[in-house]
Amino acid sequence: MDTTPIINNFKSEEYQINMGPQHPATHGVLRLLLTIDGEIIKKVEPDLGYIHRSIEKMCERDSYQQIVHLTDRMDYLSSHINNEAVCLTVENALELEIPERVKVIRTIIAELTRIASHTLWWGVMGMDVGALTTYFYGFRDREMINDIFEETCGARLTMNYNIPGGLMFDIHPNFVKRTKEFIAHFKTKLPEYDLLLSNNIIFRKRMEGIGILTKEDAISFGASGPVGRASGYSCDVRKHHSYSAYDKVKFNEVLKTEGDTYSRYQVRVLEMWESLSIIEQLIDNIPEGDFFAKTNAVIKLPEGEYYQKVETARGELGVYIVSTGTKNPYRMKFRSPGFSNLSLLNHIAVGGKIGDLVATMATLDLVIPDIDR
Amino acid sequence: MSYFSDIYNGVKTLLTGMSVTGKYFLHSRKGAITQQYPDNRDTLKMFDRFRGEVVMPHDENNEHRCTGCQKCELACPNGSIEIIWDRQVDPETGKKKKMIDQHIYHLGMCTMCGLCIEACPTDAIKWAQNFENSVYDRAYLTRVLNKPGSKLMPGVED
Amino acid sequence: MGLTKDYNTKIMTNEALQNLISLWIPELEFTEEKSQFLNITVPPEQLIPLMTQLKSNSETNFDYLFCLSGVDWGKELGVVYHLESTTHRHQLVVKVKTEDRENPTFDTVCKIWYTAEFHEREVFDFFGIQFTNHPNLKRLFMTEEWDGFPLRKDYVDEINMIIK
Amino acid sequence: MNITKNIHEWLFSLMPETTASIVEMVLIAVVYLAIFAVAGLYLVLLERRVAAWFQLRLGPNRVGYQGLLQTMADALKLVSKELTGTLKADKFLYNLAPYFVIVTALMAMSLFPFTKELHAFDINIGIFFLIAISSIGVIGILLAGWSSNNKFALIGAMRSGVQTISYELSVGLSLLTMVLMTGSLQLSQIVEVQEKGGWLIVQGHIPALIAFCIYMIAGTAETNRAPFDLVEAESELGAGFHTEYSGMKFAYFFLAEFINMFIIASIATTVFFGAYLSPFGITENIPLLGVFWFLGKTLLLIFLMMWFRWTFPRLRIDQLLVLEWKYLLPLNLMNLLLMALMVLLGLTIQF
Repeated sequence: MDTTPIINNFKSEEYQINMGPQHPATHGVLRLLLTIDGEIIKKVEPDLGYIHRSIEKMCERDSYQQIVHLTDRMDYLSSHINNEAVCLTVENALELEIPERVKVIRTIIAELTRIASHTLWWGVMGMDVGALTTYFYGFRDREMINDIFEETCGARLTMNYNIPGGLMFDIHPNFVKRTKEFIAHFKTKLPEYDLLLSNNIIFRKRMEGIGILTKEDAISFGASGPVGRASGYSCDVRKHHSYSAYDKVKFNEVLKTEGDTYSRYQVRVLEMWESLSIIEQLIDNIPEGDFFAKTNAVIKLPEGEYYQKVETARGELGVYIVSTGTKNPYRMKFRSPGFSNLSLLNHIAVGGKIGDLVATMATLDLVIPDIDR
Repeated sequence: MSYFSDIYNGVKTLLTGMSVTGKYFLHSRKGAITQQYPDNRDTLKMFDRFRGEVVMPHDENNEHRCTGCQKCELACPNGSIEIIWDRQVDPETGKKKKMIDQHIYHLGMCTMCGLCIEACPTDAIKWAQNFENSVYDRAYLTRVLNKPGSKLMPGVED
Repeated sequence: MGLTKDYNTKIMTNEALQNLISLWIPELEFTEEKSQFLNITVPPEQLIPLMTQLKSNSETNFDYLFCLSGVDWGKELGVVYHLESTTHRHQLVVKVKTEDRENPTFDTVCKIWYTAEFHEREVFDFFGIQFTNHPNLKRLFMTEEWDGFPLRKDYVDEINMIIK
Repeated sequence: MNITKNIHEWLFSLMPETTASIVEMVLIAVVYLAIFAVAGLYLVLLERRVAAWFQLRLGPNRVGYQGLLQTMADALKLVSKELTGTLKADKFLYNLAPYFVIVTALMAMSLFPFTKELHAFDINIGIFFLIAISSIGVIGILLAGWSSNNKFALIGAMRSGVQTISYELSVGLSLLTMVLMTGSLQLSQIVEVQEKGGWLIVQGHIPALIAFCIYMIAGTAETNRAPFDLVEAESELGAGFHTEYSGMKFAYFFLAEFINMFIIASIATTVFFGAYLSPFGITENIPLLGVFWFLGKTLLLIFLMMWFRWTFPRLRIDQLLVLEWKYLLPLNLMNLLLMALMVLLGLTIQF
């Protein structure tokens, strides 16, 4: 059942090809309708909705505690940060005073999530350009983080560790020890990432100078996260609209100016170093105290509109809640980073080859449930 | 001359890459990161907070702690918990009291969010670390958590 | 790397913004109640002039449309634009509403911000709001033959929707 | 070699001369086929295990001791699988393609000198024949991609055509560089030269080394393996030319890839590393050990190709051509001149 009408007005050399929904490079169920001339991409048209679950509609019937676990299923690679976004919105709306301990733990876990997401991305990135071994090296390091999560939160991916007001339970006694072990381990492995892939001549030739996104276009397309920062667009929400404990730590916003695929790659690898340094600054300084602030069993947000943005591993996640004072949100909207990042794919992939499209798409780091909410 | 220096540098980066994988190849004897799952069943222990499935612990007298307050049912986002209850006369006090008949848990609908366990005021339900949840028939995924003939542990109140 | 930046600088306060914008187009509704941003409600026909001005004026320079959401306010349908300036770092919310639920139509802003193209398709998909001059206005997530607009409050689907 | 001699005499005593020689040829062919089918299977297993070790995994280790029967089981599975195909495929070509690939792969096998005696087919244009045969395989790939009525497969096939035509040149020229030293295309002659004067890679030192590097790169490209696996390019084209093949027809492609890898490594062994000759002649007295040395060297080179595969990312199609036409070909031509000069001036190292 093809629902997309065939676009005519082809030139005689052009043909159309379906990349996805089952295709190794689309990482999920994204369908790209490519118009190709030989190997040259003429047009990329994404077709979405294969796993749309209408989370926004489901939110309208759920209580605020219940909404949090739905956000796990959006961008599953930064599920903790998604949870945090909803919780922060609710907490800001209720004007709750959040204990320092919660803020610090949230920040540490968010940064661990970011590293986990980036290591997975790094592995898959290598696989997309044909170096299959990177996948396993990336997963080796991610596995350690997942173990930390599992010990503390009980789940490896869809953690649901945040509740409006704080955390579901305190960190596990082993948390600090394991995190330090991970930092020590990862500091020896991260240079290998560069040796194996970043400096590799084939990889660099593949990545440099393709998929170029200028700063103006990046802003206009709403690119965020590493995609925006690789174009020289300072868009780190952690810096510009600081939340949790990010105002207490020192870290650099990684900025590149080339805007090509390789600089997007570099931004992510360098961001892992920054995340490590954030965790290092915080891990010894987790303040004592409560791990949650008391809330009512039934949370009712005061009437009004609330917006909160956070920086997920993919970019800026916005949560927009319209409340009418009841226990459910009247309208809930997630502004997902992947959605905006996907919208610029056509812009930067046209003129490249099929191989370029795959590399470009890999550096956009699309997670389809994030787009298909 | 940049032609030749390009070749030289290119080959050098390739060899560095090969040295990384080569190092792992040589250490492959001890370095496998994978687990041989069904074989290591005996030693494989999940973390104590691992969310496998919701269970209701019973003590040796076949008594549980569920008062039938239905807070878990309300907290569940997916409707995976259903509590069938009625009012029965408590033999000790002689008053009518809410008693659970069946605490039904649909594992197939559960998203392991943990809200029910947070919501439970009497710690009647908790996480089990069992992860081998696959069954041949979907009907097996619907479980009655309280054992037949079980009753409320004395002294547990809302 | 190595770029020292002064984060969290706001050049214009909400008040100054309000004064400036009300000079351009007089009949705008401003409110700061129940929201952390300055809200502007604009009549549909004034949307494009206002948005163009907001983007191009060097004092406002709202070049980043970070969220575009459709909202069903019960009686009215509307679109909420969240804007931010990447140079001045001030934020603004623009709302546009219509009471026509049968055939709600606004002008597209995707010539001003490219990102609006996808977001407007999403709004069309879920709220049935038409955007004139949109280059490719068709269903984004739902199938072409889907009946109704799911995020509207009066949408009913007895099979797929579980009401608690 | 007594057994072969006995069989030979027994056959000729049994039937007339022509029939006997035909029967003999068929027998040899069957033996070779059997050996290389099994060799192909075990190369698959080797690849999987080596890949696993590179990737911190264990690899298949369940079927048989350390997974030794794994590929046998896989082959059995593939045999029993349904053969599916696309509706509008060109049925004749679609069915022909896998045989094209596997037959050419097996044909090249007969030429290699495993020991001095164990040498099925020694013709005077040996290397020329090998190059010719190994480039026929691409026709099979082109047919497969063309006939299966799938755009992804077609892109893969076209890439394959471009790639093989380009890299054929480098393989040929780098082997030609070595032929300058031997003065013969016949494989037995080439080995003889090495028996007298040391392995060719030592004899020819610098140009031979360059030729070897170029040969390995081009050879990897010739077999369509990573980093030159644009034909399959699983992250771009799904599976490339064999997307629409299943069951045993797919297995033919799969097996042919590994046998081709063996062929490329065997040619390198024969031309650069003295085929069955032992290093410094340590086992010269036991000619049967030649098989061991031949296979040992070949496996080492195969391991090198696997190492490439599990380390490097894939090239893009235009970079593939740039590498060939802008780097390998000019270098190769220079190298050929250098070698010619060296041979002319007698600068080769002779033991």
